[in-house]
Amino acid sequence: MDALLRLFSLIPGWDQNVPAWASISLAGLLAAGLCLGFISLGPVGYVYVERKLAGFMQDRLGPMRVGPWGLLQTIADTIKLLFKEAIFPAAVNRPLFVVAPCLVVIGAFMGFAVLPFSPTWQGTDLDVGAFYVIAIGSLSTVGLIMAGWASNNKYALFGAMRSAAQIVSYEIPAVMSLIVVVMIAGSLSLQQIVAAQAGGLHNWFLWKFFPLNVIAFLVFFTATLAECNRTPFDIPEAESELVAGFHTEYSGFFFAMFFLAEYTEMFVASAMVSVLFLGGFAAPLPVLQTVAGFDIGPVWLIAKAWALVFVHMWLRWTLPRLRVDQLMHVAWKVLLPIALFLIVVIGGLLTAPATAGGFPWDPWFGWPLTALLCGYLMLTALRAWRWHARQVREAVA
Amino acid sequence: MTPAEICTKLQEKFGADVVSALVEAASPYVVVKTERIAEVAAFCKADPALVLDNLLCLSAVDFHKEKEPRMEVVYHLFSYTHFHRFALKVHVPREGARVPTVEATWGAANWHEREAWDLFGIVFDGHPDLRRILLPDDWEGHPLRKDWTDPDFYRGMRVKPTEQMADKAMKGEEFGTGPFQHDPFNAHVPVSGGEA
Amino acid sequence: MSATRPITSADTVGWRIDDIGPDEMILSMGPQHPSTHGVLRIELITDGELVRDARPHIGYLHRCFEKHCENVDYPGVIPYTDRLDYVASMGNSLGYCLAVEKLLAIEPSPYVQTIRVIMAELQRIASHCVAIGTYGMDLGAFTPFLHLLRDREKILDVFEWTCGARLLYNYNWVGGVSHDVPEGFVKACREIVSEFDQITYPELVNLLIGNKIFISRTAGVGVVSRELAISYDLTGPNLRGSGVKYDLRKDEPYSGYENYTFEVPVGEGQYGPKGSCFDRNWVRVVEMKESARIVSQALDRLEKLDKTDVREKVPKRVKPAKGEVFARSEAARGNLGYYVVADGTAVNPYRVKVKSPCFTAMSAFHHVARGVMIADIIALIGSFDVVLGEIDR
Amino acid sequence: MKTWFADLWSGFYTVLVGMDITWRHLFTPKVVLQYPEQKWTLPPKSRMRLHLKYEDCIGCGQCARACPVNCISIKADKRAAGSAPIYAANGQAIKLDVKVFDIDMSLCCYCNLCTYPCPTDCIYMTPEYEFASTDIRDHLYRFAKPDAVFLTVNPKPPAPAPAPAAAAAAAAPKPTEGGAA
Repeated sequence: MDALLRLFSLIPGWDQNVPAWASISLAGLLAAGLCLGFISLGPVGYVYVERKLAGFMQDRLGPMRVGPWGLLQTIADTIKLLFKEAIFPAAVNRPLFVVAPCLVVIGAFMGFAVLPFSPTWQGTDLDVGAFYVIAIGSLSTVGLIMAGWASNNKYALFGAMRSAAQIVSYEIPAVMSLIVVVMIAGSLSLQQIVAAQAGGLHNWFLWKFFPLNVIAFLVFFTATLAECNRTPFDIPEAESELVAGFHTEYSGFFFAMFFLAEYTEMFVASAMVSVLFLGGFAAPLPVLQTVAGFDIGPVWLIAKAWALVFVHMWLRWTLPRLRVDQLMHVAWKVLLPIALFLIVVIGGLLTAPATAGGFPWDPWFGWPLTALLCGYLMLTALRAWRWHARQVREAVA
Repeated sequence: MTPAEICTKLQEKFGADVVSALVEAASPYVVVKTERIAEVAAFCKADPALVLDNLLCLSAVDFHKEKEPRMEVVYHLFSYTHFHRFALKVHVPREGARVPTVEATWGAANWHEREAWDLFGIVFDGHPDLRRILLPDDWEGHPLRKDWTDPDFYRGMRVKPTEQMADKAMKGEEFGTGPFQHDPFNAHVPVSGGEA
Repeated sequence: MSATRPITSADTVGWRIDDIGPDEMILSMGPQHPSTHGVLRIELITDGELVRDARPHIGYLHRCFEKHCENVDYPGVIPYTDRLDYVASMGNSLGYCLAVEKLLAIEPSPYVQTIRVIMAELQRIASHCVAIGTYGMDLGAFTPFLHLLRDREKILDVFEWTCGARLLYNYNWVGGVSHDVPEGFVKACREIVSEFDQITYPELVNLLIGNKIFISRTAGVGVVSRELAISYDLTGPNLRGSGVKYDLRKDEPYSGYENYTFEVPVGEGQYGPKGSCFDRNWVRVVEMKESARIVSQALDRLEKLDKTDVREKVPKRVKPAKGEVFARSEAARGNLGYYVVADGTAVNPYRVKVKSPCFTAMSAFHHVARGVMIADIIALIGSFDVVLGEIDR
Repeated sequence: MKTWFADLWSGFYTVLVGMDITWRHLFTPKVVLQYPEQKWTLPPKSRMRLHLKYEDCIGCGQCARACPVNCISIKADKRAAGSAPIYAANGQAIKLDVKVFDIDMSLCCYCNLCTYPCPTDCIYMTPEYEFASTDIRDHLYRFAKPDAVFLTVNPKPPAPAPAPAAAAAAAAPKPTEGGAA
């Protein structure tokens, strides 16, 4: 919003002629429009990427028909979904049935208000930004329960109950590991959390108090995974058990809204993880922060968020899903104790003067480990490629 | 144990209730008096020398052309202890057939007996849940009996296989898609045109 | 607990409201449900996520196979047997042919028997690929399913190459097989087997079977005790998962199975009580490996044997004398029994009864399903590996 | 406590192992065939659509008897007395006029049992599989051509060695005319 306001003031005579409230409202509307465009178009990309990834991991090709390499497939699907009839089963509670998907979308959408894309590109820098995202994220639970109840379907009800239990449980480890970051940064404002991580990859909170914060990162990431209802925590939809869970009865546009919300939530959660642990809009190297004088912070944030979205998808196509009691077990008996332990330990370390700024070895681990991970992935990819090439050679021979 | 030994053992225990026996053939069996089959079954499972603890198959056969028409229920047994096989049979009349259930002895008999009831109409006395299993609950008759004839309609739908398209074509009839044509509930469904 | 009230034959439709307790709910799962492996309907009485009682309803796929059999001649039954267990057709027709051969006292030549063994074992691998793959899918893991189907396709390619059909082969005939193996068959099979051993099997074990989530979803769930398994006539991998080391290929060898060395895997209960869903699947996985072993041995044997006409012993007209036979064979899903009665006058079988392994496995379902969770019901159906075509016949 | 840590570690580790496998599969060859553009080369034995070489059919009806689903219907009359003798490709005399030879492919179970008893090998399965239709009646194939001029038929009985014409025809199936049209 600040960036927009500054853009306005570049127009000659704007500041003199337009009252402040008007320009702020206009900037707010424009920002909301930008976000809306982003979240509506984003899923088109995610869905395509997800389907392609799923295909490749399963030795398939994924969508290939509509457009070159199936690029237009999701657009075609979106059009189909928008024009399809929204079927209302006879026994649904109509008002709730309609309101529920809207609520879910609103819950997902409101997270964008505080996501810092750069020091200036941010809806608003709330002092409690971190908690705001978490709080708003659970608004969608209300929508899910509404959807499950209004559908008047036992499977949908099961899905709704499961999702309520799941999201409420996973809030807690998420918040607990969030507290670790907040303690280190000394603020709940997302801008200040990012500012504390500026200056290169080794400054990211991921590598602070190595390896404690890595664990905190994993806990937080797992919890967000669960809050997005993604495999292995996708039990609210669990298509092999509950048909489609809470959105069993939805079709057409309303179903598309659930879909939109799911992918938007995925992006918001991933962006939050990257803000909290991966430096947000801060570049891995300070040199890369600006290109030709322009701050490319948004690019970095989106790239990091997409990388994490990729991990979401990767996990989804790798793992089976947990059972509902095992899900609770993971939340309450695994993640929560770890998070509590981390709070105590890191809180203690922060109060001790010797380690208040982190362990002495912190700057030395980030780069080599990142390089190692990337190198391993590249190497295995290369080996798989070469294996492919050998197969082709043998087939030709 | 060989089939002959099993047969002797059963004859010793049950005397005249073992009606007849065929132990030399490829598939040996004894025929047991119908009323005693549950006891024979329990004995077969409990006796330490037999331990026929597994019911391989329970099948009913309708011999309607024999001199005295009858149905048979055949119990193929197996022992996971001694690895021997044996078969019991009971003869039942074709009308009003009743056989004591062996469900208490072998759990597998539960569904097999339901199937025999469903397809042959043999009532198994004492069965806990004797319902139709394969056919719809409101089906009439027992189709694996040899005197079974297809009904013309089931719930307004034609049951009999429609005459083949070729036969109809030969008679110069319009051949629609079977049940829809004759079904009063589907009378509004137009039979799509087309030339053949 | 009213759920334990004995069910009288009067209430045929299903459970009523007065059958359930105040906190309970009747959940009808299927016949249109993604995980019921066809058209199975299960009525569940649930208390929240817990299942108090379950009652399977079958028959949605009933085609009256046994009535068909009485109206076609003996070779004409074979296409119908293919359609019983449409995932493992080779095993079904093999069982039927063995029964009729026993009735006619025909013994096919060793060459034919070896071909039959190769086909049956390849089919077993293909069938278990589907079983384990769909099981993974039931638990939410989609990827192993397609990896396994990829391998199954290769096997089906070989089948198509040999007999012309991919799914419903009509390959095993009474007294022989329909076609001799084509040129290059042995090499193609060896490639399939080696690829399975080197790539698919380790990947399957690492990706799905060894996964902690998979283990915790399956181990300790749906435990079938040895007694229950025997009493309800569970056979094949379901029985061996409960720890009973019994395999017809080993204990009552047919078609020359005594010539091959292979292990019979049994459930070991690595991660919990013996006889759980994990054990049943573990047995299937190891069985695939053993089948691959049998295939490679049989291929060796096939190369050494003299080629004979595969239809040499096929009778022109199958008309057995009056008699009856009950023959079992180890199909992919368990012991498949055919009870064939011939009346000696007609070219049609007088009566064919199929003891299908899935039918008996499903009949024990309600015992195992009590007290598990809804998600486990799915895991349970999948672990019994039922094919509704065979249950309903 | 020990099992807690062991479970935690095995959970974490097996997830990584699984991710490693799927990561590698991202780069391995794909096994997809894009059907209408790319097509399978079917093996010659493939059992797809039934075809009848009508010229060779002697109307014996053995195929119809062998069919387990009764998808073949044949109607044949005695040839008119005094008409010129005609023969099938393998030298069998055709004594019947085949008036109707219909195969209902919507009933066919593709078991191939009809082809074995055929004395002239005139009915066989072709590897042609693309005959899906929106109208079930299109699956009724009528092979009888009562007014057909039998160009390919020998006017005389052939030399002692019967030509394996049917086998050659099975290897290279020609597109069938006839059918419902």
